[in-house]
Amino acid sequence: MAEVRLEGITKSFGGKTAVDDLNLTIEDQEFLTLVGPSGCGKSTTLRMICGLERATEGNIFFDGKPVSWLPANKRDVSMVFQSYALYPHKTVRQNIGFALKMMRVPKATIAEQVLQAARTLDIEDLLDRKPRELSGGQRQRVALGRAIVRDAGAYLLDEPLSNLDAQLRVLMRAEIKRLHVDVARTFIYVTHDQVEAMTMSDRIAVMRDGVIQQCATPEEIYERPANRFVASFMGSPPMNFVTGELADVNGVRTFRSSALTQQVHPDVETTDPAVVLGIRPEDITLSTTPVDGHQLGKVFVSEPLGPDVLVTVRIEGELIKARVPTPFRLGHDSTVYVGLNPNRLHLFTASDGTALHAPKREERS
Amino acid sequence: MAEVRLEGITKSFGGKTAVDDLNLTIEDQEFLTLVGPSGCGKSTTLRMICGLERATEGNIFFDGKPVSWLPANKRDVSMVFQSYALYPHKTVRQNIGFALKMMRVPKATIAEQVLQAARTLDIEDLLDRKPRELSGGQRQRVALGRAIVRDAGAYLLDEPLSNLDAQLRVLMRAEIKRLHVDVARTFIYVTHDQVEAMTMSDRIAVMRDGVIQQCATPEEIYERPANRFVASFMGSPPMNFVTGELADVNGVRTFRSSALTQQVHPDVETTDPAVVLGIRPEDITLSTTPVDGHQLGKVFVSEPLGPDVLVTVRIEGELIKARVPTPFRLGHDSTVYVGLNPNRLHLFTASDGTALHAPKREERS
Amino acid sequence: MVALNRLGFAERQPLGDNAKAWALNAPAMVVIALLVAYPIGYSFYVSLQKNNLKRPRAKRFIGFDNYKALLTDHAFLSALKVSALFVLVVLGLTVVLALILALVLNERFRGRGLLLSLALLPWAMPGVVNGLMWRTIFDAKTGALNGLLSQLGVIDDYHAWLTSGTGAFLFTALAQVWNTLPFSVIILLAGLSTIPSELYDAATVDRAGALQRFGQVTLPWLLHPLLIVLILETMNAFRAFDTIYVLTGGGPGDATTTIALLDVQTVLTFTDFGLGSAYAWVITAITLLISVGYIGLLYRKGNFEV
Amino acid sequence: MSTLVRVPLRYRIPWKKIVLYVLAILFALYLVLPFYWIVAMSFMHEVDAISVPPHWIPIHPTLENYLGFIRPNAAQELVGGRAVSETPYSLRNSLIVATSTAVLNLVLATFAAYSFSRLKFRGSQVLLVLYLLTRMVPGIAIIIPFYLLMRTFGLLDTYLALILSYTTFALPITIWILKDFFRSVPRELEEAARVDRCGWFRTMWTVFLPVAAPGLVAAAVFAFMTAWNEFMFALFLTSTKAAKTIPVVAANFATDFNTQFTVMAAAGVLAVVPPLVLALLFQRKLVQGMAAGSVKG
Amino acid sequence: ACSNDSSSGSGSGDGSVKFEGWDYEAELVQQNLDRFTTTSNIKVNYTPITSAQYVQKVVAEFTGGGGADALYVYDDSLAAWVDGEYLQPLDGLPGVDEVYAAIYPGNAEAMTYQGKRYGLPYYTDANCLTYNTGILTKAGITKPPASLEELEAQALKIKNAGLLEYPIGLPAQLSDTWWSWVWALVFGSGGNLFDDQQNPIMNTSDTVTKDVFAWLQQAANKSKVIDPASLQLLPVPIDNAMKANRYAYTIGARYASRDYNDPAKSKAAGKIRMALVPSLDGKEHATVSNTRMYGLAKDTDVKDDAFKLLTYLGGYDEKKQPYTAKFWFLQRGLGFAYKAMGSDPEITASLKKFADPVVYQHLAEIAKPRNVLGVPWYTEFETEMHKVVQGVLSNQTQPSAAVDSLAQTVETLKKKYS
Ligand SMILES: Nc1ncnc2c1ncn2[C@@H]1O[C@H](COP(=O)(O)OP(=O)(O)OP(=O)(O)O)[C@@H](O)[C@H]1O
Ligand SMILES: Nc1ncnc2c1ncn2[C@@H]1O[C@H](COP(=O)(O)OP(=O)(O)OP(=O)(O)O)[C@@H](O)[C@H]1O
Ligand SMILES: [Mg+2]
Ligand SMILES: [Mg+2]
Repeated sequence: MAEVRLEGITKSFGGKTAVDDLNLTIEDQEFLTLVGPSGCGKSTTLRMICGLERATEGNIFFDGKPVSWLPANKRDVSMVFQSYALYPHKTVRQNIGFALKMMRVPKATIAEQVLQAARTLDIEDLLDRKPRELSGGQRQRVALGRAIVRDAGAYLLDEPLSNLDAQLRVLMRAEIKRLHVDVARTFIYVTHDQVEAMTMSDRIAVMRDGVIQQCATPEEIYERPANRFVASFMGSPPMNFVTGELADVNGVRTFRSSALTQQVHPDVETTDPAVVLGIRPEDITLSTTPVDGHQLGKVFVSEPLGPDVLVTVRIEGELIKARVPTPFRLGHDSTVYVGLNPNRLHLFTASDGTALHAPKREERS
Repeated sequence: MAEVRLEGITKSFGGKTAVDDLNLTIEDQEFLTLVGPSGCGKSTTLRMICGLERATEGNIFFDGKPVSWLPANKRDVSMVFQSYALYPHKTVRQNIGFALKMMRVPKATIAEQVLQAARTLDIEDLLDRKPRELSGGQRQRVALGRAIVRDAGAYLLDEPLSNLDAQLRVLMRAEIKRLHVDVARTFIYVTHDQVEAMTMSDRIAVMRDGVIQQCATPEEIYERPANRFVASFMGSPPMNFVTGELADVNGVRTFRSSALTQQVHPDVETTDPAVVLGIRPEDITLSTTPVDGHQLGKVFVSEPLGPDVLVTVRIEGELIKARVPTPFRLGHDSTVYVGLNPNRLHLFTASDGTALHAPKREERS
Repeated sequence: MVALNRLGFAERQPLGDNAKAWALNAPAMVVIALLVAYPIGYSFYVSLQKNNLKRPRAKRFIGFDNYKALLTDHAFLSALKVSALFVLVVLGLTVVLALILALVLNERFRGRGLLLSLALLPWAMPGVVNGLMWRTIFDAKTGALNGLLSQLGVIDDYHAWLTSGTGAFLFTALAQVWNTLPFSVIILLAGLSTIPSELYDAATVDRAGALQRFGQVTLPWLLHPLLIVLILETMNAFRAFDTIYVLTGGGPGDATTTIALLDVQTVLTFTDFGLGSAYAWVITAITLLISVGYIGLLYRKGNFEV
Repeated sequence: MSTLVRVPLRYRIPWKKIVLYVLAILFALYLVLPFYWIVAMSFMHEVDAISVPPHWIPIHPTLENYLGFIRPNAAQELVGGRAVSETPYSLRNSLIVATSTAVLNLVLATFAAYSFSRLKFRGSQVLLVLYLLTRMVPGIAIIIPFYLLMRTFGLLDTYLALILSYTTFALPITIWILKDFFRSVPRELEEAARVDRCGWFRTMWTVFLPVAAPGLVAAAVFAFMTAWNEFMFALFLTSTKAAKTIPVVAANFATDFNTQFTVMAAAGVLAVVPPLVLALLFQRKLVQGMAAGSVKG
Repeated sequence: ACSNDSSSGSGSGDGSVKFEGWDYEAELVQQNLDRFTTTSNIKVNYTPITSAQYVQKVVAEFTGGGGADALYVYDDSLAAWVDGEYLQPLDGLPGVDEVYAAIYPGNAEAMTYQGKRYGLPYYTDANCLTYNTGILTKAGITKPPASLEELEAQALKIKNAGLLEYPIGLPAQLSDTWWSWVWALVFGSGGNLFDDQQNPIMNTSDTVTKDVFAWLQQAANKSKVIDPASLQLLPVPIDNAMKANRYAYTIGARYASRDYNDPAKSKAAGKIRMALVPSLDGKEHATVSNTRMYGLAKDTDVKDDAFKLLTYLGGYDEKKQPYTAKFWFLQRGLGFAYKAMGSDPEITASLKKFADPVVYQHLAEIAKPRNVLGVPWYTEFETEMHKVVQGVLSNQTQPSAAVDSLAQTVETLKKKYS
């Protein structure tokens, strides 16, 4: 369809603000992913776009036209509800085909499209069951099927894959992506799965407490988080943070804390020297032998993650997590030397966490 | 409590078998994770253990005593329902405290424990709301709180973290693990998150179509999958499979297919030479220069996954996925040389997918 | 979004909840207003009159004199007492029995459909047949109850069950309960069927026994159906007329003369429309008061959304 | 786990089933016994019906009481000869009136009840009580003005008069019943339907009402029964077999002089058959359960 | 005359006569009316109304302005309906004087209000003592009692013989029909409750009421010959009990004997006889009668035709015969107001099947109507009286207190209606 524009959208539930002065434009045919902690207002935002909830303040525009007063059934959007909202009295077939039926699509076409969708979702043999006879994941797939089977101006998907196994999720992800390409419509997607967010989106909007913290491409979000919250939110295991101060040591701009001393990019400017250093676990290298510029630490615990190992290292009382390739064989209290990739450091003000310097995207050696 | 033993448990829903002749013993204080594709019978199994569903056949024993006829409220198990099943007429506080109230715990203790649980779950300020006024993730946390606040002989958790963001999920995982250690009871856990399954469990049971495929420690499952299904199911992105045959080439046991020729472990024995070779993406290395034993391929597509890149390589018509560290800069159709880690190859019969040789757990070089 | 554009939608504010609500209520309100507003107003007006059809020419407006007279009207006060007791007994029995029966019917067992239909039976029977039935059952000379009990050896002789005040009262109440049971059962049963079964699952896992499940899950969900049952059954018990009239005619003496009986007698037998309407309005006021009480007690508690 | 498993429970006595069946049987007896007496009487000759001790099973069973309804001339000798001939018509009338009342009621009440269950508006509680109020004024007080009203509309002795009056009686309670059941339909369902491009009416018709079926059936049964056995208004508003309902006709079997017990009993038995058949047809809906499996959370 | 448009006025609009009655034998009524229509060419639109609600519905119709042209009238309702201006007097219309001259004075009195005549007789009945000769014979009793004392003694004899626990049954459940047997007992002993100015005399000049009450109390509580179950018995159950040989005596309408003696309906068929109502002294005898009549609506548009119908039903036909009255007696044994009919052989032949024509005739002659039917408070009084009598029967009220309370009630009611 359509560009979806939210202007100063605020939604309060009896005094509690769920979404706060949200401004966001989702381009035509864009795939935007909304992420954020539980309860930050993602579903509420979708519901407002959809027309199920009326914004307390602000306006919503589709293609520049205000739709605030347009009821959901006239908005031409399709939605997967976080809670599925399947029609309990209808079979899976009828559930999926319902919207098509409402759009007066010929019966034969409906049957075909429903079958097609069901095949995609691998629920072909469940078509004649009622929702209560399905497993959780099967229900979720029906909900997804209901949304994707039809043609709509915008597709709003609220955690549509959360109850599926990894395999299926990968497949479904691909299907959704394919649909996005095929129909060339606007997609707004909510997920808690970072891989999903990173791989599928044109842009990611990170929300917190009803406020958008950053809205940018996946790379940008990952590489240049706008603030400490975004930095900590994206990436799993999350970024390490060390509080310290910025100083010039021997003419070299240096970050100093009780645990770490680390050269930083000379361009970083700040009035307040109190800063926080951020470094992602995968940007840390561990070696058993001393390396120049590496800090001495002790292994605290290591957790295998399949292909990698997550090693928590204690450096002077600070705990730092590093993600290193399997195998990693050092036990508790073994000595390691910790190196931070200087090109991938992040600095934030200690006061409000704003990024001081979003380092250019540089290659790890 | 208690060792939970399932003996020949079968559950049919009007002709359709959801769980098929399941035999499983969960040791006292064990943390067992059930995984499997959507609809494979995980929830049904939990519900039977819990006493909400009566097995069509077979018996369930707690500590060696049959409980098939014991109603759920006498079984002393606690459960997180996949669908939450919150009491809509009760506040969050009452929801969480309900089981305690039923157990006649003094009011003050209840209040305290509920508060404690709510703090753990970060839903302290929602205690006086009704479920209706919560976001999806908040509801899920209430459901979790309801289960963990009480003391029970066994804890059954059905995808308790599926709707939480990554951060919170990590925290909650830790809390659940801590609870497991603290109360020293049996935990049966269902999840679709492999990290969860791998990191939390003492053992993992992989189900498919109501049948347990393998029940073993996470390492074993990952390293020595009992069959092709388990191998493909665990690990994301999944293992690559190449169909071919086993032959002795120059006295060396070799796997051969149109695309690949690969030396394998000499001990592998099979009557039928038709086999499938499995290799995990992270066990593949790519290089731009020819290496001995590596096969020539072309980059098909590469997807960034944050710290890694998933590269799909085409070798003679076969598509193979490799997971390599960021950065990976080759574009479509670039030539690469693909190397498989010979110690981490998996072989399965082509006929029924049984593992031919579960290679010893060996280190990657 | 083609369709959307074609609509050329302007910013048009749809109806607010208030307007929508009134619009939705309009049909019902119109029908009710059209049909009962006049009769109700008229009857209130009549209640302010001296208006006995036997003396049409003596008709005049007397304000609240009819009501004032009630305060000292011995028949009225005694009827009020009888009615209150009757309501209490009938309501109590009906609610308890209906609840149990509804709970039974909410389970799966062989013959449930049959029992459900049977539960509707008393409702389907025309009043006169019903009256005849009770009369022939309680009859002192040829009654079925006497027959049954004496054949069972419980009694030696045929009893006249309705000749003592208490007997008459209790047996009438029993017959009334039989008659009003179906309504309550249906409402409560339908109420029960709205309770998601997973809540019972959750409660069972939370170690709630059957009784606690009832108290903690069933009851809160049933509060509103129960409210309806309470209101309607109170109303019915206050207006109970047919059964009492047929069985005892209000006797012996005044033992079963309820206010409704008195009202019907006043209007239809004595043709005193003025006084009769006043009685009716007193009944209305009392039931309204009680209903508002119930509402105050239960409405909010049961008012949750799923 | 201390409370767990004290006895081997392999062959537990199914107490729940036992209690259930005992209760079911007791209730069935309580409900049926009085009625059984009517049924028995309807197959007896007048003399046997009043014999002492009573014959629980008709000793000289006869169909005469019923046959009269089919061949009215045979009923000449009876007290309610005309009533006998009117009985089949009155059954038809009752069925039409009761069904129409139920339908009309459902339609009107659905709108109103929806507003109470879904919309927040000023004065909703007052309006609810007001509805009740209209129902609280005893019929005896309004029957005469009601009669006059119907006369003015020229509706005496028509179905419409009865349908309208019963609708007004049943409507307030129907609204109360429905509002309650509507509340238990998850809002999300309605929302899903809206997203699936249904307008309000469509949503109601295709999603909302089917899910609320138990409530609708309960309300319909209520309205139907209200109309089915109402006597007083039917008596006043009708006078011929064109609109007389079964309660009015059944009353004709009793006069000051005599009561034709057995024929009245037969009429009574006939009168309960249609509602019971309907009940049997709809009972599944009534107990179907509402929204199982539809929403998570 | 389609009833659907009955709203258009009091008449049916098409010239037919709208005729209403309670639903006694509606089919027979219709037959009889059909005969009238064939002979007179006047169409009659007949609507039977459930007897229990007859009065109410007629009231509603007249209040609403849609009453019938001709209709049945209870003697109890006459005054109210005249005052309500539903009915018009028949004085001066052809044949009315003739009819009034031919009927028993009691019936004529009952149809007259404030000096005007309002009805032609439909039927009438008088109360009698009904007894079961079968039981009496078994107890060795050959003659029915003449006095109340005798009645009690005979009953006691039956009781002592173990034939019946309670030989006397009376319909004493509250209802809104009148208790004829109380009036019959009072009138039977020559008493009355009221004087001609409708002043209560039961507690002053006339002691009969009190004595009758005393007898009732004694028979119910001392000798226990009156069935205590009477308090829950309406006339119909009493009839059933009589038919089932469960009572030896009752006091009620003569009419009932026909049913009692019908072998198709009664096990006591052939054994039931009627006698004069026993009195205190056993010598003086009288009884109470009721009269049901055909009335003419005040606002009728078809007065002539309606009156022709009235005449057909309640008056003489061309052959100077009360055709319909005779029809009713022969068909159903309804009592007649015409003195002459008592000697009609056809009638006596039919009568013999269930009663002694002499006694039957005698009762009609000595019967008088209640003299308070014209007061507006009569119904209230009657209702109150039932409760008082229940009190007497159940030994909760003493006879003197009972009569005092009755008088008191009258005063209160009079005040209320003043
Ligand atoms: N009431 C029922 N009637 C019929 N089939 C049912 C019923 N409940 C479950 N099933 C079927 O049984 C199988 C197992 O269901 P179950 O809920 O145990 O799956 P699951 O492993 O928990 O899946 P998921 O991960 O999707 O929750 C599914 O195929 C489901 O369709
Ligand atoms: N009806 C309501 N009444 C009050 N508060 C509400 C209501 N609905 C949502 N909220 C609150 O608004 C906030 C945003 O809710 P929303 O459902 O949009 O969260 P979300 O971002 O979708 O979270 P999740 O990932 O857990 O689904 C939450 O804090 C929630 O508690
Ligand atoms: Mg959400
Ligand atoms: Mg599941």
